[in-house]
Amino acid sequence: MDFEFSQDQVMLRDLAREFLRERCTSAHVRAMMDDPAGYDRAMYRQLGEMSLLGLAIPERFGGSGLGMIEQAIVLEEMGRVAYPGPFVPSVVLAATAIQASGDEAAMARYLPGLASGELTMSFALLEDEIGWGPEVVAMRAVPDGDGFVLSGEKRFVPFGQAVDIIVVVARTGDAPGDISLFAVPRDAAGLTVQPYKMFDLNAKECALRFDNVRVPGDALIGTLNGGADPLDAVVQRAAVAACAEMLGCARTSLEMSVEYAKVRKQFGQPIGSFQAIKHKCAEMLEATENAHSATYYAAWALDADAPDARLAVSVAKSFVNEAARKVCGDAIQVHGGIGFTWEYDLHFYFKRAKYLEPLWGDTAWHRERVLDEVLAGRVAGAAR
Amino acid sequence: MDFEFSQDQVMLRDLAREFLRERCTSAHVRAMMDDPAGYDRAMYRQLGEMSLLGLAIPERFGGSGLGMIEQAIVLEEMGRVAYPGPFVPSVVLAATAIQASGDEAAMARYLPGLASGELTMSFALLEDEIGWGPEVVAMRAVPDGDGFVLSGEKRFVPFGQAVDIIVVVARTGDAPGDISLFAVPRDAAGLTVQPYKMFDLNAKECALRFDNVRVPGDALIGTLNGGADPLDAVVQRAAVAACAEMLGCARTSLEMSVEYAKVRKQFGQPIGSFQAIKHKCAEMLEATENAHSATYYAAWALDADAPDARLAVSVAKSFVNEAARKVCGDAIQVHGGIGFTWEYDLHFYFKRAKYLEPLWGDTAWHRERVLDEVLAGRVAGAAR
Amino acid sequence: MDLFYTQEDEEFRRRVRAWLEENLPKEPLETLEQQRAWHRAVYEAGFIGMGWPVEYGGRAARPMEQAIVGEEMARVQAPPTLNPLGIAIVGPTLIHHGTEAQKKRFLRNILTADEIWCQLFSEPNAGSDLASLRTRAVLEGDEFVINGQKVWTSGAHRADWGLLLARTDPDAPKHLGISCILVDMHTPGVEVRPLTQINGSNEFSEVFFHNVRVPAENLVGELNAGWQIAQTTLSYERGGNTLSRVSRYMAVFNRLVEAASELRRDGRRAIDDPVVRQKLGQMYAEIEVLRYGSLRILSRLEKGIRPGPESSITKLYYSEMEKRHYEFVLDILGPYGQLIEGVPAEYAMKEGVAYGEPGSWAYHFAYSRAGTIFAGSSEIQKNILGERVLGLPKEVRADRLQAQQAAKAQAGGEGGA
Amino acid sequence: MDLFYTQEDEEFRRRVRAWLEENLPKEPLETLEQQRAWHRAVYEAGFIGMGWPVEYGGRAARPMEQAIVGEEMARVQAPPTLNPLGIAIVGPTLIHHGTEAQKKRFLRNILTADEIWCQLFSEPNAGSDLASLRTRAVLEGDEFVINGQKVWTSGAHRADWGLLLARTDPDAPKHLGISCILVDMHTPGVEVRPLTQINGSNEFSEVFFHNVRVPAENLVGELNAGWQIAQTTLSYERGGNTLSRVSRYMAVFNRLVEAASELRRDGRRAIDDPVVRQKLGQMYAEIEVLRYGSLRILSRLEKGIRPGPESSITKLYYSEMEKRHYEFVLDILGPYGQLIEGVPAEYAMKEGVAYGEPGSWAYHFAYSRAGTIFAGSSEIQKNILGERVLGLPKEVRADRLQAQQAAKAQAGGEGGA
Repeated sequence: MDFEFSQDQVMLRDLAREFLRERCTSAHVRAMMDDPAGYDRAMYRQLGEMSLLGLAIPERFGGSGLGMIEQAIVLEEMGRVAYPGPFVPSVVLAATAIQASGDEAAMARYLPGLASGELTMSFALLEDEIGWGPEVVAMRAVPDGDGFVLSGEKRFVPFGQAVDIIVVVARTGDAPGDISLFAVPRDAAGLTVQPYKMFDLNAKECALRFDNVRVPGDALIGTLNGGADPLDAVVQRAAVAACAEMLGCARTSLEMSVEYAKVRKQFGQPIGSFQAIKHKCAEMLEATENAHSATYYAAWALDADAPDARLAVSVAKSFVNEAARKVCGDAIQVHGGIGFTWEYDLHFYFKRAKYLEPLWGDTAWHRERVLDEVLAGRVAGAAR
Repeated sequence: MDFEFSQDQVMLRDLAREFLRERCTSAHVRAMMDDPAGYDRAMYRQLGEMSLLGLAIPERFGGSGLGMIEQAIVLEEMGRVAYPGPFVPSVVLAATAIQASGDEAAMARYLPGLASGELTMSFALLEDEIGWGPEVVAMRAVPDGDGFVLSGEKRFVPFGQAVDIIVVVARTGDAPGDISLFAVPRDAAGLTVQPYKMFDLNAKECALRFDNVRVPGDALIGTLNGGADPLDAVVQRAAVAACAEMLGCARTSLEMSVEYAKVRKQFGQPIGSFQAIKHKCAEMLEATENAHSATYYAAWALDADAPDARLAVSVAKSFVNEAARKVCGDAIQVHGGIGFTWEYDLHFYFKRAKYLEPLWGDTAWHRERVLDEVLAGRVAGAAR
Repeated sequence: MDLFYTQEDEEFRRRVRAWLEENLPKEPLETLEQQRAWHRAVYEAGFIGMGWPVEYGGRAARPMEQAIVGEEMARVQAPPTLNPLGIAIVGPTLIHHGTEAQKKRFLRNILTADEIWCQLFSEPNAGSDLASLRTRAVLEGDEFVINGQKVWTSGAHRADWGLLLARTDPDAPKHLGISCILVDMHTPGVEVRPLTQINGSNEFSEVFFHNVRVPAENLVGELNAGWQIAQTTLSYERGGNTLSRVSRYMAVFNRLVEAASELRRDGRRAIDDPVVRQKLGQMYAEIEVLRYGSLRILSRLEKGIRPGPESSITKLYYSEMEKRHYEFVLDILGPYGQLIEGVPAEYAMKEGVAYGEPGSWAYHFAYSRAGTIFAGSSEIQKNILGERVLGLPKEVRADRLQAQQAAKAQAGGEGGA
Repeated sequence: MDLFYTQEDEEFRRRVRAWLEENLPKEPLETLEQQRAWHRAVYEAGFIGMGWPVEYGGRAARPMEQAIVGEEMARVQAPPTLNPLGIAIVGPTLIHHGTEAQKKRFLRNILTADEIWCQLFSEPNAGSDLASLRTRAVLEGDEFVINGQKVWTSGAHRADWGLLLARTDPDAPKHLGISCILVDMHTPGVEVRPLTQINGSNEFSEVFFHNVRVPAENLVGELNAGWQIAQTTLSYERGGNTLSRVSRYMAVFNRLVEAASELRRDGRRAIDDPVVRQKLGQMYAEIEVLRYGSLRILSRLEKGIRPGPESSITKLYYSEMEKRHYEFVLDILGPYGQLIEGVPAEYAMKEGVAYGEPGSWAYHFAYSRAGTIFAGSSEIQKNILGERVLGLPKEVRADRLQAQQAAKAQAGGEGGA
């Protein structure tokens, strides 16, 4: 039993932290808000050079063969600085889908590029309905010669306007679970990108309109109608990735609040000496530390394929959603007016955490799944 | 538009307050905990002599012909001292059922006694299932000659062990709403009383076991299968009555907390000067005052037959449930250890409020009804 | 207790509705000119400053009439009129504390919005602790010379005049050295810098004063009596205008119900999801309770009873409620609630809204975070309720101790315990 | 990070389980004798004081082993062993601060429960502000003479000995005049009066001291060093025993799920009501997070890292959580949750429970209100976290000001600011 990071993990954290602190400054984050791509390609490639992109990619495809814990460590650091870039869409969403598909050819084709940062990808699931299973997929991929034709609209595709290739989930059969994954180049004929503007200006999402987009047969990732399991794997890992990033947002919000409460004076004394502020900060600390435990337990459970892994993911997402909401929100209250200004960076974290909250299952969705798992008896082994 | 009590209402409040403060002392409340009847019959009759029992009973049956507002005023005062007695079962539940049945003979037979306090009654709805409509009633009343035979079990009958007559809701037909009301004397042959002990020792409830209890034809109140409307009226008024009593509990809890916070010293200063305590008291005040507005608006809406009366009842019960939970619970926290002792009276109010919370619809039940009413367009007229 | 509106009130409401049906602009008001025209129409209908005394251009209307106008305007989502601070804050201040000359000079122009006003109170280091403000006004001959900085000034960029709190006696205890002064915002040395908020809007500004010279006759009330004036002003219009807030919340709620009736989540319409329904039921109930509380205050106002510090209950309640409700909104709408541009019409709060403009769910979600900070934070409201309503003892606080020590030192160095 | 238990741990757990299968009492323990027998059996199995050094009767077991025993005991709802305060608080205090003679005299009897201990800390006027305690111990010759009153003493009615905090120097600043003394509860002048709680139970007592004479050799550590000793003691056993708490919560949760699967509400089983399911899902998730946090602390303990003030996070979290969860319990079970006697078996937490006895939902509901008050209220925990973990500045507080003034006065009456 060891809940502490290993030495390698601590080094990884420090590496990521140092790089991001230096490069992903407030000015950079602000510059990317107005940037159509929304990220700095050179900085992203550097992440690849530092082996931060391929952490969870097998060594034979150019990665480090590590896992979710290591990705969570890096994502927490990204949350701490509100890093803008296609890290999650590429190396969590798309890479997980490809790996979970078991499709060796697809792995060989895409993973090395994802690991190096030469290639960026995204993952297109949602259409009109909100949900995280195959049932939300109405868009059809119709066989056409040796390929497929896709028509319809995908929404909320992260960095869909900027990545090279999009893994699209499409319906290929009539049973509820009959979905398949297709790799579609962003510049495919018939594919129109409609960028959104979201509350978090660094959350670059878009709608993708498919008008008879034709893809060859080898665009299929995995087997026909075999998309449900990879989708499930994506949801599991994406939820934990969101937790890690929210945790980072909470940490920075807490730290900024504590620093501010130490120096800001009202009524002749630092506001941190007032119980209203002090106790709020204490609750923020409590929420943040518990969010840490929940996030990394879930990351470990996925890596270890623990019997309670699905439970742990839903425990984490439901808990960290609420914790980050509380911490990032209370940080504004602790700061008062200045925390409400654009010039001050606090809103980066508030917005990023809020952006991540509904994604890959909101609190209510995961609480329902927690109970599902418990009633099905899929709980932690030894302790029950 | 006048949200203030009229002069008559203020006098009524003062009358009830003075009487209850003097007679319903802490010692009395404690004595009644162990009393099998659970109330002082002489004190109850005095309430009748003071015209407090017949407030909502028509003048032609010995009452004052007033309404829910006046009952709420008295109930708030009862909540303030945690009065133990069959006021609600008799003059809210049973009297409402009888009046709403439209049965003049039953009114003439029962209401004068209820108004004077000579007669006490209760109302038996629940069986195994929790709910507040006809669908929870499984117990059958089977026609037998010129009378009916009842068999089954009723639960949570307030003061069922002590009152003279119980209005029993029984099933008399196969359609979901086919229920009827029967007046059953407590000493009827075949009727067994099983007193409960509840968390609030002054909440005298019991289970009633009916083994072929035979009642004559004139035990039927209202028409056969006509019980659904009176039941609905009972739920509406009982919910508001519960709000008023909870409001009283909250008021005393708040007052005791404020007084204690002024005198109790820790760290060399009154605890009420610490923000943790001061702000809690402020929130308790906020909750209590809003509970007042919600309770009396609903009481008025029932009396005035306002278009949003049902909505107002559900607004009030859902809101006051939460407010009283918060205020009475926080009062213990403000008091610290002493608030957790049996000798100190604070737990009277905490327990009474908790007892009332699930009755006649808990928070979730009423929130669902609020939305129902809103989607059906039954909202306050002018303001929408 | 009688919560029906009187026949007179109902009649008045019908008149307001009829007027609105006829006069409500069909298109959004885009230019200042259009806004001025709308303002003037509303003014001429008698719906602005209607509670003011007749001699100053008002109609001495009852609080209920004012509330009905507010409610009806909000119900049809009428465009705001101009000069809200002038009408709600500055006008009443001048009516109570101004000289006859000041009243003549300013009041009518406030009502007509020919001169637009802002309020110059908060400073970077004087937020919750407003009395520690540092902007100085030094009397030189028949002029005040003003230096300092204000912040969170709403509408400063289009204001002609400002109601300023400034320190005029730096040696007095902090509440006693403050004066209330009228400042022409076009005076040389006044600089307005817009301040952008986290939702991208910039209705607030910072205002800088560099040797701004203001005639001494612009002093309101006595010298160094500004704190008292500000306090009465701040409490002057409390409570009576909450019904229009209720109407605004109801309009948002209704739009949310429409969106939730369209939006599918997990295989059903959001409106059919019991967990979503709980949130909607709670929202409506809580808004209704605000309405009940507003009616309660209003019925006291009708009897001439002005609300005291207990009006902090209303502010505390609605600002915290708004925060809770916009979290519900974003819960229910999921990622759609965070879209500013590109949001499908059926889920939009309002269509065609750009980042930084009111009308998106997220804009108002962000704004709900400000409500518990501005105009007295929730912490300040709770202090007021705890100390001034419940009578709880005051905090042991550094500034009070300093004041005590200073007083003691001044009384002569007798020393000791 | 590796959250699997080691093989060694798994093996140890199997042994504990096997032992429990064989030795767990089949019937409730009703007499003190039966309880003593159970205690002795557990002790002889090596499961009591297992973390203590071998020379004092312990086994120097790893924190993980202790946690596993706690977890397994709770899992099967084993009856509690005796002398919990002796083992958790007094023993460790003596091991760290006692004289060799004290260790020899007391430690073994603590482990065997031949002498049962209580803790005499809180007073009516010293709750959160424990250091303001007033019980006096005056050294007269070779005896302390003790006068005063304690409150909230758990298990005092059956205690043979008590660990007392008393004031031995009334002139010193309040934290510096306190000593830690061992008191034979059978000494003349010690009077124990049971205190009934709001759930009808009376596991706590008031303890009165009237000229109670105690040998001076019963002083623990230095004279007037009692505050420091109490602080280290209070933090000594934190964190490592939370897993048994998790097991207890899980047992309650499982029973609640059973009851909710039987109970019908509004036409369906409670367990099928989405709103109830949200509450159950939240409860389970929050208990799991406590488990994760406990494992995190435990893994630090395994490395020899003792938790510092951040262990207040655990106390704050589980006590507030318990309050929330029992509200959920009563929400879900409706009026059935408030029945103490007469509750149908299918909805009962435990059958045949009388008012004042553990085992009804309402008993534990009430108890959940105490958790945020006792053993350092939530307010105190937040102060600790704010000041000692986050480093926020201390409050301006009357007792501190008095201490400062006293110090200043003592330094000589130089007076002035």
